[in-house]
Amino acid sequence: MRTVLTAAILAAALPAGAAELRFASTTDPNTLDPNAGNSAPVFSLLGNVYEGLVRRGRDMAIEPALATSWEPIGDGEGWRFTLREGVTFHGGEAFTSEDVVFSYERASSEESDTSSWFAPVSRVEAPDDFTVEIYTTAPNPIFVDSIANWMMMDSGWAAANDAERPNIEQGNFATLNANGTGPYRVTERQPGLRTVLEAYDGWWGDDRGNVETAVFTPVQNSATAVAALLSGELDLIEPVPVQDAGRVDQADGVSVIRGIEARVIMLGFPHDRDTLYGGEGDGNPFQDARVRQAVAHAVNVPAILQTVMRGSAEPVAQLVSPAMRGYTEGLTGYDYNPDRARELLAEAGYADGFPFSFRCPNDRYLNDEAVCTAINSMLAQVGLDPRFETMPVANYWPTLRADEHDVYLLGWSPGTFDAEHPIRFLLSTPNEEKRLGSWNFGGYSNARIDELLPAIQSEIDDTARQAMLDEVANILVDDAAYVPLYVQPLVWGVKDGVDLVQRPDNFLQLRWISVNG
Amino acid sequence: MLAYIIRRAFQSVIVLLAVGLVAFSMFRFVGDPIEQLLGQERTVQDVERLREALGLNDPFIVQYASFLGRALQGDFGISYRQSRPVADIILERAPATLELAFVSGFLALTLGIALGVFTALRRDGWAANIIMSASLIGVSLPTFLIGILLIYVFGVQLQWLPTFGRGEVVDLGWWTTGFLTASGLKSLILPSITLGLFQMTLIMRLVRSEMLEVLRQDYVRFARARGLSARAVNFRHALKNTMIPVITVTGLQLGAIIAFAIITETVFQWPGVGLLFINAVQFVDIPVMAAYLMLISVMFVLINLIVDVLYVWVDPRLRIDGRHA
Amino acid sequence: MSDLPDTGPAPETAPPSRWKTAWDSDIAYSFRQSPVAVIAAIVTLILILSAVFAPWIATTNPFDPASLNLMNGFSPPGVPNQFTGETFLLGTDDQGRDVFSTILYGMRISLFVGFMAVLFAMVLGVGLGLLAGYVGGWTETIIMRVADIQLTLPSILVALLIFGIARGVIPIEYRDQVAIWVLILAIGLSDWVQFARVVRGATLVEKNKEYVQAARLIGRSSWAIMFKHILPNVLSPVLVIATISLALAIIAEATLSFLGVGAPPTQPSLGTLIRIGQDFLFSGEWWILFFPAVTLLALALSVNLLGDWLRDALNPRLR
Amino acid sequence: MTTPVLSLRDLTVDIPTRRGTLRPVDGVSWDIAAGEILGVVGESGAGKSMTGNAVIGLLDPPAHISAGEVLLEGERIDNLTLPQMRRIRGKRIGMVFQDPLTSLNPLLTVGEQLTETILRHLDVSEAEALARAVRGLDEVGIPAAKDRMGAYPHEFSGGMRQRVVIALALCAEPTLLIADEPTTALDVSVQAQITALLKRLCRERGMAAMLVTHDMGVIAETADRVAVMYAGRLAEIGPVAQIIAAPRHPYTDGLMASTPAASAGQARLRQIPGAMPRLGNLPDGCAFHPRCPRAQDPCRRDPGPKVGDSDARAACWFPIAEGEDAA
Amino acid sequence: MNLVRVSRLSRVFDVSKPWLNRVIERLPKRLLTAVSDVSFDIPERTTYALVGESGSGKSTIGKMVVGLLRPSDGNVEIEGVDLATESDETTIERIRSDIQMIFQDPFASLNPRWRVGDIITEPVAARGGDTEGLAARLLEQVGLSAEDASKYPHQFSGGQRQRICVARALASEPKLIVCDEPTSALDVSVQAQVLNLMSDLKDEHGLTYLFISHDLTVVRHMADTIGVLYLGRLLEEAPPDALFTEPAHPYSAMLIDAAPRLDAFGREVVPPEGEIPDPIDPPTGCAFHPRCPIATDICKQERPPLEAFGAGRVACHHAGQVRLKGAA
Repeated sequence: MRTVLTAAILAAALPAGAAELRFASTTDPNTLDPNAGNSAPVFSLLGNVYEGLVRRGRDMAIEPALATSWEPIGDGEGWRFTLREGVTFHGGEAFTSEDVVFSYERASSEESDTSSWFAPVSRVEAPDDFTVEIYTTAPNPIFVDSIANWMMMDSGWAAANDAERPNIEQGNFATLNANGTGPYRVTERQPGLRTVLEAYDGWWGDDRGNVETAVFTPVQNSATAVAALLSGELDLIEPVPVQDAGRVDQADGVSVIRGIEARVIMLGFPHDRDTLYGGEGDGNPFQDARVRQAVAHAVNVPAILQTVMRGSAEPVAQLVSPAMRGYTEGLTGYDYNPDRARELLAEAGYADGFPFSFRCPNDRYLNDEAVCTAINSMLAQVGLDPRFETMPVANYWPTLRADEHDVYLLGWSPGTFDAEHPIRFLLSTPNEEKRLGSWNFGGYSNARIDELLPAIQSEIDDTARQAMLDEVANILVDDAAYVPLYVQPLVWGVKDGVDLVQRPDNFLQLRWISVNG
Repeated sequence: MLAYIIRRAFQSVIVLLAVGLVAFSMFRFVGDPIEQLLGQERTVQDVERLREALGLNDPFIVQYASFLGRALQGDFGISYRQSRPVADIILERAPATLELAFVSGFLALTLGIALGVFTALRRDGWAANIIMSASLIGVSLPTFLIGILLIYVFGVQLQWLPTFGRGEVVDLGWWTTGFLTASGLKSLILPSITLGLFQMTLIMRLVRSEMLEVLRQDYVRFARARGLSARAVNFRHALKNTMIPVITVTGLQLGAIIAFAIITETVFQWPGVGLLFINAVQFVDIPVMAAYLMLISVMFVLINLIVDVLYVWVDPRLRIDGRHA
Repeated sequence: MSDLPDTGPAPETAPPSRWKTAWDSDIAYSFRQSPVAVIAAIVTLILILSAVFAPWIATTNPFDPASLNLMNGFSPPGVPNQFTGETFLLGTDDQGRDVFSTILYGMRISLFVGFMAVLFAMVLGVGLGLLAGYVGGWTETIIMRVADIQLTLPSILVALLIFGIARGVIPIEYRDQVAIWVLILAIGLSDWVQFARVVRGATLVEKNKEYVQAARLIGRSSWAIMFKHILPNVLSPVLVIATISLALAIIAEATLSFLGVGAPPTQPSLGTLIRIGQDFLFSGEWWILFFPAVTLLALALSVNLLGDWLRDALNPRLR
Repeated sequence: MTTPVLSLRDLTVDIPTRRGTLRPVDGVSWDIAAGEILGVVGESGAGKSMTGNAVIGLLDPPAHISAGEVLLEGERIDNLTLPQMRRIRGKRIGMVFQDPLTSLNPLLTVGEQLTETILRHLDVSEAEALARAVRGLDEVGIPAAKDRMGAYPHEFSGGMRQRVVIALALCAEPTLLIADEPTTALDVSVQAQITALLKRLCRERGMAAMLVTHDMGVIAETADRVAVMYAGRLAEIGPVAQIIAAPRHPYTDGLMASTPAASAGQARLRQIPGAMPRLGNLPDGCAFHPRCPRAQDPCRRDPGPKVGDSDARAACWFPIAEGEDAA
Repeated sequence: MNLVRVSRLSRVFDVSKPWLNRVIERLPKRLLTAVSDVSFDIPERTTYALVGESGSGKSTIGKMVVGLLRPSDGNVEIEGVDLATESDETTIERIRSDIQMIFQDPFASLNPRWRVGDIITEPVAARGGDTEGLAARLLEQVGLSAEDASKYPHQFSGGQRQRICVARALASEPKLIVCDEPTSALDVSVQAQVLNLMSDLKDEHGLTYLFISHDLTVVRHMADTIGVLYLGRLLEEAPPDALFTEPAHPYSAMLIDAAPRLDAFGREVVPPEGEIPDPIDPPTGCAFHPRCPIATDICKQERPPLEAFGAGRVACHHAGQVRLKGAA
């Protein structure tokens, strides 16, 4: 009797017959603790296991998840969430406001890697079991957007397993185990080797495909992953190297799904140095906007996209991709114009060029080294003298942070999927206390942008807010503070018969996958 | 013998300490672990707190001393990347590497010795010459390229063999083995060829030259002069004597197999300690790197010790202690 | 007291020219008799010469970033590029570099790194081996234990270590010029042990020979005995090892480049080219991997074959 | 007349090299009867060891027998296949090499090396082979032979090792023994022991022996007949007493005269000028003529004719007559 | 006048296992006494020969005389100077240039990578002397031609090489030449040439030889005085004729009897008993007693001193009581 019942439920939950999905990605999430790792691989995997109050739909729009609705409290004092009833964790406990408060305390704790999300929050209250009120220090129109990856944990489970706080350095029970409310639960976890997810029958939602079991294997070497996909050992890989996309597309039984990612690749400049790090003699030519504009004109982005990126990426003139909220429409950047670049250099007094350091990571972004090698040639072609160097990201960030750089390559993916995010991290004058400009390695400083940022953050009216974002975007172009190059492409390889949804945040939602045949 | 082992062990400890020191001093240049541990939205306070918690603010020598102190108790610390005890991780990964190294070493040894003997006995034959020349291809291409080519041919084009990983493994207590499943065995083929090819060539060439040397010895002549069969002369007399120098070099080569496993494991995504190490370098996971290096050194020292014992076992001239003819 | 045919004094006729003597020597004869060695030598010579004269042979200078046109990228061998219409004999790579020219220049780097690394390892290893073998005692113990430690650390790790340190220590303005030297140091340091071991062994044999005693007798310094008397007599095995090490060093350079710590991407060596090329193995641009790989194979194989022949030729016991 | 144990008929060994063919053994003929010891004497390069190796078929390629015959008890053995030859080596011809230290496999016990040889050639049980091995060791004068079976070669002294080598060569009871410089590496007192042992064994077993050495003194004390070789050719052969008392070939004469003992009391030794020619550079005619005080025109054209009878003969144009002073 | 004076010379080699092995395996220290309390003098322009079997310490004495080895005890004086204790550099240099050595192996004693001319003149060149025409002159003196100076050693036969060694030994115009088995690697006919050459040179240059050999006949031919060594001890010292006709020590007699002789064909030798004992653990008393046909109890207990006897000296409790078996 019981078996029959289970089978009936299963049949209802999984429309087209249970299927197994074997998928691979380059990076294994370093933890299963949603507060111990603030990175895309962690959220991508855990997004199938844990849920937040809100989530992003297929189009990236915020939609209800564990909260069925929300509304501002008063005049921007905070937000009130109404929780979904009848939700149970994988362990069987019911989900209530107590868990939300616990999850807030955990995620915003000192030990947490996600505490910055809660910087605007002053307090969290739970008036009843299914209502939660989150108060912010200032009106915060994008707060709901910023917590899409804030995952709800079971307070009882955490207490029972001594995992009430995340522990990045030592690890704890939550590092290897997960207990969420999401459509999949983790049944096996071997870090770096294999993670098995199985469909959770008690999930509250119904928007799901037929993947019963999903086996995740990290495969660092993308070429190996491609080989495994081609030989049928894997059903889905992410990413397919752009140069292999054509081959994969042509191969029998597999195809490529392309999209654009949230990540914008750009060049950064040393704005606040008196002398160049890799230069000779005094002075910093990059403080002259004409020099930066010359660089922008010198880089032949279409050619890079055509060859190195195989036509898979889109050029961009601002720091966010068109899929992000707050994207400025109709903005044009600098075209490829080497003559103009030479003119600008001559105007600035550097007709003969000058030496400077040009640094790039070689294991961080898609084809980063090849892109930089191409840029290096292009800079040399307008008479500049870059001293080009690439290194693993493990060395790259420390050197950037130690200010050992002139021109450098940077990719930025806004965690909030909002144009405000890069302004806060990349364009604000660096300020440790206010946690501003923490990735603004060049020390770019513009009073108008510093003034606009708080206004953008608290403006509730979308039109007014967009106007301010547009203004910042235009300042960026005029000033050539950074040279945005392109939006990094998303290229997944799948076996035929696998239907899926590819979102710009590169998260893999198993519930949207159906395996046919 | 005992004195020998004690002296060896003493030297080994010094070697281990030196390796540890060298390794540890190297880590400071690999990068900053904090960058890999915290996400892009972390704050300066987060960084500082974590640095302090990980002991990264201590002077280098203090870090080394505390690492050594704990290592002596079998505690290699907690992996930065996985937030788990390094000892657990290494134990978990070791079977994969050891099985791969074992199969490669076995291939290298058996094929190396067999082909070495063959080419020595048929010194001027065309087959021997072809084997000798062809074997050089094995040492004339980088390991990673051989791996990639094997994957391309046997994995992608012919689709005969798996391209990555260990296949299905069976748990035997804390040990996991790929020997008991068909997919596990199939998965072993390409990586072990890739890893063993180079060593096989070296062993084969060494066996050949030592064998040629031994075949010229008086006692082989004398064995021939006594009318012993070709089999007895070549194997009972010549091969056994050939093994003495071969054992030493082979020991070193087997040690090298484990070291070379880094590249093979990277190419084949073989979930062993070599891959673990490369990941650790990528993520600046200092405790894992340190433990790996110590492990390699210990293995090397052990292999050396085994070689020495074998040496004595094979060669009766070394067995006499105190007696004098 | 050997009863074998005497190979001693040669009959004295008119003193032959130096060239004639060399041509007549046993080594030269065994060389002429070995078609494999002759072919290997020819291939090696062609490769070395084309590397040395790369600037005159190559159609472009791939190390000059200003001369590259990215749009030439991925041109197949002998087929005009779809955008620029230019044709390249062996095609172009992802940066639009002519593969033929890049191979020539890359081989220059590979050979330079190989030669210098072996030279470095040889000087260090031979020096220490001589010292250990001749002086003995504590000097020997320390040198040989250091060699043990060296063997414990896989060469790749040694190279990574040196790379890391160099990056931390060397100022940026020198780093580009120095990168190659760091590579040489890294490969050389991981290779000196076998020279030291062999030379030490040979020195132990030589130092008990009577010509050394004769030199000691007249009061020659240890220094003079080591370098003037013993050194020339231990060089044959060193030569063999050096040849084989050259092939190994070229491959080590390729492996390091594969791990991303080799030659800078703007001055690709053969190894860097292979690393770049292997990204395009599945995508159809086979020539980016194929030609450099074949060149590397040809180079390493012919050097190895030469070393192989040399080992047999210089080993009188196998004659 | 009984068949000799070993007969060489114009035995010639060639080594093809790139500078032409070397001929280390050139037309050597002699017989050795059962129980007889033939001493083969000559300086380095004379071809004496090569002759021994040719008899037992152990020439290192490319050296090979290019002409002539080797007959063992009347039966030709120089044209046998390798497996056939292996049945003869050890079984019918025993061989002893110069250096007892390197002749024994260091990794096998003396007993193992003995029994493997016995089992190879004799159809006996393992126990019987063991017993025979012990007897063999006992016979060559190894004390406590039974206990020493499990000993390794390095545990024996030089003289004892050579005794073991002799036991090994004789354990399958061959009819011919070839001893190649068996005492050269030994001290004088031990050398005397080994020569005495060889003499005794040959006599007891009625075994023919070919004793190769460069030491005329050893021959004088051990051999029944002596063959003097020079540059691959047989210079002179005959009974020991006759050769020593009245050598006919000037080389034999010079060889004996240049040993210091022969010149006892004289201020200067009698020396043969020059050195033995290289094989690749043999003079025409008699190979000894450039060093020979008696050489005349015919010597430079042709090798010396054989003089004397089949028992004692020399190859010389101008042999020394009995009682004549050679110098 | 004595050019060389060797007094109470001893040399001990430590052949023990490493310290740790001895501690764990409870092994004693193993000392090999290669030379034990040997004294002799060599008058100027004479040849003193040391004869003995392997392990008798003859080469060790030779090396101590030329200064290649330091004595453990006792000393060697050359022209009244002990090189081991002398501190004056010019005296050391002077004495050193007065000593030369000729080795056994003509193949190993010439550096194969050097030209013959350089080899011969090295003893002079190393001291900064004038080498103009020296090589040619020396080569001709030893019966080779001046053109040979530009050749390499491998182009010569064994006998020719030994001549080159002699030439090198003569280069620095020494007074003493220590010859360590100079002809034992040579063929008999060549040996005669080299020995004759050495005799001629001795007269021409007024040389003194310390001649080391295992070959009794060679020694008998060359020496003015012969010292017989056994296990590092000097057992007997006598002029050759006296030694060979009436050896006073049983060991000397045994050696002479055992040596094969040309004129003794058909002789049935009763070979000597036993072999040379282990020098690490030599017999008590007289080292020869276990093999001695006339040994008595005293021989086992007391080491006999070397005392004058007949024309020479002998170290035997029963000196002169043996007879040779064969007639000399």
